[in-house]
Amino acid sequence: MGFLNVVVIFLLACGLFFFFAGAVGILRFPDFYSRLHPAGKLDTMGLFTSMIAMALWVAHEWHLGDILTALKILLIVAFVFITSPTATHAIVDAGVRAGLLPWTKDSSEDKS
Amino acid sequence: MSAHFPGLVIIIPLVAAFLILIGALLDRRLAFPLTALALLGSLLTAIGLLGKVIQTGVVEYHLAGWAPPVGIAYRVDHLNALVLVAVATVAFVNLMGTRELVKGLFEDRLGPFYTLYILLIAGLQGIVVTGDAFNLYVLLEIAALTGYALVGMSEGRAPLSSLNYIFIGTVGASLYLLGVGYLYLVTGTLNMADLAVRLPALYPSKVVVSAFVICLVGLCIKMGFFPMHAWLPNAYSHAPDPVSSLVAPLVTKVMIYVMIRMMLFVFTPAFAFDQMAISEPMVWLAIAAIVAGSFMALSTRRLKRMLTYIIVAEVGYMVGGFWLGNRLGISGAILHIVNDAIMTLCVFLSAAAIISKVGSDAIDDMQGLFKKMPVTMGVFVVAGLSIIGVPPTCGFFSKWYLISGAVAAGQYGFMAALLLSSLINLVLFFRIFEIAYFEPFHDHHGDHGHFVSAVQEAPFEMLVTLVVTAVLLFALGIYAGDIVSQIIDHAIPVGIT
Amino acid sequence: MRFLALITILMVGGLLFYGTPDFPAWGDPESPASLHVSPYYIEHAVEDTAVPNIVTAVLADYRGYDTMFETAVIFSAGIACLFLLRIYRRKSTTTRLYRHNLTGITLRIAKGGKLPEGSAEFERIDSLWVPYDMIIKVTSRLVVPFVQLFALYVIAHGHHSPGGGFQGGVIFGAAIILYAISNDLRRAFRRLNEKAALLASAAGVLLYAGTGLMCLLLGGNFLDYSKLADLLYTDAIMARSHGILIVEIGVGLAVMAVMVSLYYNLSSAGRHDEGL
Amino acid sequence: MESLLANFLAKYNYWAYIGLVMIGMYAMIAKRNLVKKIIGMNIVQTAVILFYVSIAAKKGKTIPIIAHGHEDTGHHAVQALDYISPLPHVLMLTAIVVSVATLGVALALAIKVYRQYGTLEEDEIAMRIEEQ
Repeated sequence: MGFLNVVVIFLLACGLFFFFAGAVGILRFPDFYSRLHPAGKLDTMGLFTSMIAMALWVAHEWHLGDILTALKILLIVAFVFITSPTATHAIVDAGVRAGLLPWTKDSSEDKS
Repeated sequence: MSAHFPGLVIIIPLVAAFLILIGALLDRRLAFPLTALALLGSLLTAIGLLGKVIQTGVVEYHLAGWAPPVGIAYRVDHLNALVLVAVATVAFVNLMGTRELVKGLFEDRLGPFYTLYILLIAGLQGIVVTGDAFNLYVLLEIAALTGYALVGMSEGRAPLSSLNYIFIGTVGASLYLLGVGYLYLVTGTLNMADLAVRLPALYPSKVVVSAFVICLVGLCIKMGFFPMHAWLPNAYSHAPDPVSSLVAPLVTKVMIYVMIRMMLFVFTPAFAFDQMAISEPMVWLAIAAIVAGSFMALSTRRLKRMLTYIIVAEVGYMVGGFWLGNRLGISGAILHIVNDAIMTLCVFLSAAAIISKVGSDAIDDMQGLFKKMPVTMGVFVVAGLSIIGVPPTCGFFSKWYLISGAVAAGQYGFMAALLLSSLINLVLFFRIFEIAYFEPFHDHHGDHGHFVSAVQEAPFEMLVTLVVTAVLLFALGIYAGDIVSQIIDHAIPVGIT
Repeated sequence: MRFLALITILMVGGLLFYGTPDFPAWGDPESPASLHVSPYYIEHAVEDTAVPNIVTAVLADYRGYDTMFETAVIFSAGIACLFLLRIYRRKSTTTRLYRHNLTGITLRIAKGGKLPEGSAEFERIDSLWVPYDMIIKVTSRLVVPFVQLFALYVIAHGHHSPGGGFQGGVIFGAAIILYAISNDLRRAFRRLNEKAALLASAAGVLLYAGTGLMCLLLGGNFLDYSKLADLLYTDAIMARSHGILIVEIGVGLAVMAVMVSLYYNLSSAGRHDEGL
Repeated sequence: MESLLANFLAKYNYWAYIGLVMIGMYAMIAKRNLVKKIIGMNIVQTAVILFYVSIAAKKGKTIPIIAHGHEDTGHHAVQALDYISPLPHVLMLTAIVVSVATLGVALALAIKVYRQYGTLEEDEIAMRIEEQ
């Protein structure tokens, strides 16, 4: 059982790392569009790894009920993988439509 | 069937609300008759309930068949039966009187208007009947939400004042909910009767004390009691006329009823009056409310705004009368809830008739109205006399009880405030009578080049309802003694002398 | 203003703070709140109503009256928004924009010109710039059926797992709102128009209140579902369980319709023409 | 001192809710933007919800759904102590709905105000009113 534990912990740690990096990115990136980059990608990835870890942890005894639960978790992952990038895309789209200009080095120097 | 009266009194308007919307989708003209029918049914049920309560005492109704602490129960005693009839009467009379006005103002949205109207009434009646502290909150929010929407649907500053009304009303309701939560935390029950049984053992607890204060503050905000009254004049004076004549008589009075209910029947009088020792400050606040409301009314030249300031003062009457803590004062407060509901209805209805004909609510534009609208102005005079407190109108009798209560409690300041406010009301109304009677009619539309002397008597239905309310004012005055001895005396717990 | 605000919140905070030291500790199973009524619910819910989810049992049966008014609250919010915002006007007289979907060309059609409504190649668009967003449309088309299915599951499974009419209704409403966002308001109207939404919201609450009224007519108190037993061909306890399901469906319908109608009114500021 | 601290920590939920009420009210009074005020209102309502849900909590107990409710309830009687209290959760379902409804009406009114004055800043609205 030790091996599975190691895998689960590793995946969870990865998930936490991605979430953390995503949060840092949202705070540190300069403008709307670049902030959406960590928000969209890293959160999805963090969710993916941590959910996989949970699915593995739940299903480690190979009972039918547990495997069904694990499958449900995988379904969540699948839906998040479909919707999260689309949502980010839609937000970017709204930003473009509202006339928000992307950040460039020059524009930041102008402000400062 | 009469066993179901406490339930039916709410259920009829509630079910009707949905039918009205569906009916109005089919044909707009269906909305009014359906509303009238439902409110009439509700009014008759309320009267039946009052009769039943007078005959047999407290009526209980267990919703869903579960007995009280587990389920929700309605508990109708003399106090809520009386207020219930007042609410139902005001709602029905106002509906009848404002039909033409509503048609003119909301022609394209009659269905939603009447749906909201009847939901407001269902909410208020529910507040009055319910015996469950949390159920009261839900009904409070129904009444509040529909009220916000109705108040906000007008030109000018109405949406802004309604938004401020939402903010303050939500804080008030949230505080009430928190207070109920504190009570639930220490007792584990939400039923009012059960709370009253379980609370006395817990009175030393700080939680109960803060629950008491939080509830009271929340309710004071909702009723527009003096330091927290700022939302009231704006919201009521900018509201559309048929709405302010509905909301102004009912909402504050029902909130005062809730305060009386919470103080007398959830907390015991011994706790509320003696242990907490806030009677004195509350009465002083009431005095401040009366004085401030009266002077603010004196300082404005707009009819509806003046009337809303009078409401601020009247709230002071009732709260102060209640916190006098003796039987006379509380009787006066309860009687004044009923009287003031009808008085305010009468005065706002006639104001609505005047404004709809004159086209402005400035007092100075009312010149010569006695000639043009004799009936409306006659009713307005009766209502004004009643607010001033001239016998045999009903306003005199409740004021009489309040003043004797003040004397009995030794609160001469309160008595002085009542007399002062009567004097100021005298000035206020006679100022209007003078302008309307002695100054010749002056058509202010004439300045704009198109000569219209459209000012004439209000529509027939409105006149009939106005006369009915005026007659009600006299009837309430003449039967005031009976109301007190038959109903209000039984409503107040025996311990209070 | 700041100063006033500080004083007010300090007063309120102090008021709330005052009672807190006398509170029972957080999470204490022996606190008075957990010893009076709530044990009754926990111990008797299953035998009284045959519903293992106690929250559902309390929500829709023991305190079903609250829930009915809660539905009425949301209904009145929907009506209030309609009442406040809706602008009833004739058909707009300005020009209309259409897009040819295959080429992305935008056509401007002046007043009087006409295009068939149901054309697959042309699509009416808003006057604001609306990009041809295949990604969002395809994804929403993919996701919406699952969301709706899940909503139905949540409503139907409220007896056994967290869920019930409100949650399911909100999810179902969200599915329709998602459809409206990813396409446009006119297209959502074709699935669920304004009148249908209003009708559904009224019908949903009416289903709730009507069930209660039915119990009253059958001789019980208002909302006493056990009196429905004969009508549903079961015993009194199962009748309560079924009664809960019926009212949950009513709640779900009403909440769904009100959410959608709120979205319609708020997003287009009552014009019902060009939404978000 | 230590018992005071322990007492403080044992009720952190309640302190948190008081803090939220204060934040929400501050936003409602001090902020001049109507949408921010609406957000403050929502924070107050959410704080009340937190308070009620805290009442329901029992440490280490499970949600009030009786597992295996279908099979045989007669054999193992349900112990009230094993489940958290369902009542506050029921009440808060209602309160959540109420807060959503209030939010909807408040937003509708805000839209109406915006339509009328073209702004949601209270100072600018006051200016517009004076201009009229």
